Parts: sequence; C-alpha cells; structure tokens
Amino acid sequence: MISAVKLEKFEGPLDLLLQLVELEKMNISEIALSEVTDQFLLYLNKLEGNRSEELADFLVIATKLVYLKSRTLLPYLYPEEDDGPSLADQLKLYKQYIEASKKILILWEQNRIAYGRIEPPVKPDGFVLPGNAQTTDLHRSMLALVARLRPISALPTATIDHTISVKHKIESIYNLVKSRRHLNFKDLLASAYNRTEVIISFLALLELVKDSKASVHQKDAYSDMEVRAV
Amino acid sequence: MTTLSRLETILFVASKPLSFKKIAKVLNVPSEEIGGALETLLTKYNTPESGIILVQNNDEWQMVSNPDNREAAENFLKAEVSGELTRPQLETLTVVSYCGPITKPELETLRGVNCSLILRNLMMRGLVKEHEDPTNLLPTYEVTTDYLRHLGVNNLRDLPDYDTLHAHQNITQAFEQK
Amino acid sequence: MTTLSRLETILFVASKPLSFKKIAKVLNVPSEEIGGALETLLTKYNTPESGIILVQNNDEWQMVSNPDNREAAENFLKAEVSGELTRPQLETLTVVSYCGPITKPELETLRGVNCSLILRNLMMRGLVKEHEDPTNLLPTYEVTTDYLRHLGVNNLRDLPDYDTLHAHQNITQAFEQK
Repeated sequence: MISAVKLEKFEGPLDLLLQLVELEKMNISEIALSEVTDQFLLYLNKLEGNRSEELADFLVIATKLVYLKSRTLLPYLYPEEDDGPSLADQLKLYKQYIEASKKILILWEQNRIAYGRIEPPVKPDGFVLPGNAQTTDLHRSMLALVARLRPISALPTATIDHTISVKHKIESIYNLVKSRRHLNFKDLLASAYNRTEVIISFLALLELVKDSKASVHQKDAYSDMEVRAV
Repeated sequence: MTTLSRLETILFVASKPLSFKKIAKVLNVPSEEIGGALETLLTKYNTPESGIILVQNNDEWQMVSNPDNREAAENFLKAEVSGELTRPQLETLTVVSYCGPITKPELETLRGVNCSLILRNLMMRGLVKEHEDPTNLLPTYEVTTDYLRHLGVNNLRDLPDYDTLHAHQNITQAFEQK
Repeated sequence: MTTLSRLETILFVASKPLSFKKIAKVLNVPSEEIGGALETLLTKYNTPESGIILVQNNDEWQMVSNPDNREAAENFLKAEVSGELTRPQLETLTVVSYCGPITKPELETLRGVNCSLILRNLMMRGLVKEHEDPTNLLPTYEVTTDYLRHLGVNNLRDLPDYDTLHAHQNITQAFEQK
C-alpha cells in the first residue's frame, strides 16, 4: 500500500504530511493521518543522510502519528477524551497559511512597490556626542553581540545521534506493537548492546507511553515490565 | 499651526517609518490627538488615485508613493528589486504577516520546524524585525514597513483573509497545551 | 493611473525642483495636460493649514514642507542628529568601532539585519564615515576622528578589550559561515 510516488520537495514535517494526505485525495482528519503514517515513516528513513539536523522536527510529528495509528489500531484501549488540539487541527491550520502564502507570493511578484522620499541628508551644525555612546556603552554592546553570535545552525552531533537512535527505537517498538499485543520490556532490550541503548529504549518507551498512553505493568519492583500494545 | 498640519509635515520630511511614540514626542501633544490626526490623514491620502499614500505597520507610519505609480517613481530613484522568496521564506513571512507580533516558539509550532535560521535570514533581508518586549521574556517578530512597501499594501489588515488568519490568540490557545 | 496621480508621485519622491519639461518627458503626456494637473495640485496643496505645499519657481516645481511648520520639522531633524542612539544604532556604531573598516554586507552578517538606514543616520551624525576603497568594489565604513576625539580615545585599540573582541572567534565564525 505504500505508494512509490515521488513527492515534491518538502520543507518540513507538516509540509510532508500535507502532501501525503493530498496525494491520497483525503480531507485532513485523524483517519487520513493514520492512513499515511507508514509513508511518513518511510520518508523519515530517507531523511537521515542530508537533513539530519531537521530530524528532531520530523520526530515530533512521527511520535504523534504513531500515537494516532496505534489508537486506530486498538481503539478500545483509548478512553473517549479530548486530549487537546490534535495533529489534524494543527495540519489544517498550517494548510490555511500555505494557501495564504500563495496569495502573498502573487502580491510580491506584482511588483507594485511604494517608495519613500529620499530626503537630502541634513548635516548638523557641530558634532554632538550622543549621550549613550561612550566607550563603556560600546564595550557592553560589543559583549552582548559576541554572545548573541554563538553559532545557531546545526544541532550538536550528540543530539543528532540521540534523535536517530530514538527514531529507530520508536520504529522498532511501533513494529513490535503492531505485530504483537504484549511484550516484555526485556524483549525490547534484547538487542541493546550498551547502556546508552537501554536508556534510549526506555526513553522511547516513555515517549510512547506519554503520547499513546500505552500501558506498562509491573508486578513488583525490579520485575520485568509488561508493555501492552495500545 | 494645527497638529494635523505639523503631523503632515514631519511625515513628509522624515522619509522613513515613524513610530507613534516618536511622533508624539516630536509634536509634543497627547497621543489621543495624534491618533485622531493620523486617522484624518488616512482618509485624506489613501484613495485609489492618490499619488501619496500613508502606510501603517502596527504602530509605525510612513508616507510613501502610490505603488501603482512605481514606474513613474523609478525615474527618480534607484529601482528596488524585490528578489525571489524561497518557499521557507515565503511560508515564514506569511505567518509573521498574519500573526505578528509572534514569538519564535509560536511560529515554530505553526510551521512544525525550527525557525532560527530562517528568521535570521529574513531579518538580514530587512523583511522581518525582532522586537524585545520588556513585559515578555521572549522577543516577538513582525514584518517591516519595507516589506509592506514591496508588497504594495498600505496596512496588514488589507492582506487577503486577514481577519480569519489573524487568529493570533486562537493560535496561542490552540498550542499552549502542546 | 491618472496624470494627476503620477505627477503627485514624482513630485513627492523627487525631493528636488523639477522642470516643466522634465515632468512632461517622464510622464510622457502633452504639456497642456501637465499644466492642468499642476494647477489642480496647487489648489489641493496650497492651503494655509496644509503640511505639504507646492512651490513654483519660474518653470520649476517642488514639493516642500510648509515653512510655517519649520519648528516641527526642525524638532524632528534635531532628534535625528542629536539625542541618544537607538539600540540598533548603538550596536552598529559598536561593530564599526571594533571591527572597522568593515563593508556593509559584513556588518549585516554580524548584526543579522539590514543596516542601510542606520548607516545613513550615523554618517549624518558625523559618527561614521564611508570610505571608497579603489582595490575593493564595496565601500568600507569606519568611525570618524571627531567621534574618537570626543570619546577621549587616541586609537581604536584603546577601546576596552579591543584585541579580544576585534577578532573574537564568534565573529570570525560568523564570517566563515556566510
């Protein structure tokens, strides 16, 4: 069912999601979103190479999708409750601004430009030192600028590694959840080769619990946790 | 001379956007009086066939030429090239136009992506400006009067579907539980 | 657009006296039409309470501020050239002081915003000067000797922490990323 259709270049996770939904010719709804979850995760895989710094943004949406999907898979496990603004609402809002941006582009390209006058510069009679431009003011202002110039571009590598791993875990837990009803936390850790991965698995599980309200049961302290696929 | 007349004069000589505060300070009259005078000037100037237009960008005001007379104006000044907007730039500008002043987290929630670089980029092009609000911990972003001039729009409210899309408080509410 | 509207626009943006001939050429309409339009503008603008008036000197025409509002105009210009610097102005002056001579694109990379208007204002105030470098296509900006003298500094190197801040790692990095 995963279509191999090539999408236009997408600018971000919401853009990708919108394109996927529109490709299926569906209106934006929770059902439509859960329908395209698999495609979304597929694109997530392709992202790793050149757009890894955007991964975190895509993961936020991916977790919401996985939650939606699991809720459609096992609706009886979810109480009927309003848990705030949904991803569908968010996407609908986003779409409104995308539509508006097309109109803005038309205005921009119309080349109707208003001009101000060019007032000939007026030279003051003598030099006046502004009250707030002493050496101490310059110094303070320069320190603030240097602090602000701290590079903002890429996420630290550690964060990227971390998000990639969380992403894999979300995927593998999601797959396990899809194929089985129950599993033990130990099973999830079976393939962990170091402590970091154990932590990551636990984080991923928490993420799922938080977002999907997947239930985790433990009989006694330190005993294995049973993860109920939700 | 009347406040109206003096206001008209300083908007004319300023040749740049003036804030409400600055106008009140230079003319040394109460703000309410300035507000009324600006309204009067708006009705006086902003008619379809006027050669001079008053642009309002939130609390900034500038006297500019009618965008429909662009060609005539460019005989006397260097033509300003609008330049292309990339898709992320366009998308961000649209949101800031309709929802400004907007904080970075709000913008990011709406667009679903980190916006630090794109905001820096738009500020460099002079299309968006940052505003440090002392009552708010986070700076807010809004479009510049230069951007409005390039769009040929007198006021943000004249943008298509402005009222619907300017649902700023709804956006904040919609996502505060995020 | 009407000739009247286009005439109003060019008189507004030109900021200098325009000859009848020049006007007719730019607007590309017969002289009689220009004559009529100028008459209409005269009645529109030259009323006692107008902030903008039209001045005719033989066959030259210019839009100027009403001389009766001289005080308001001067107040405004005085505030522009004396008085405290705004935060963006101070920051620009700071970068020019610590990193000058510097080109406008370099300055804009560091500040992250368009600096044209600010530079113009700082030059008007005699704080910064432009220097055309024949070996470089772009002019560079540096602080004036007047400014240094008033600061009581003999040399920019005497500014606090000059050596560290002049070539700070964050600054060189910002240039490289550009």
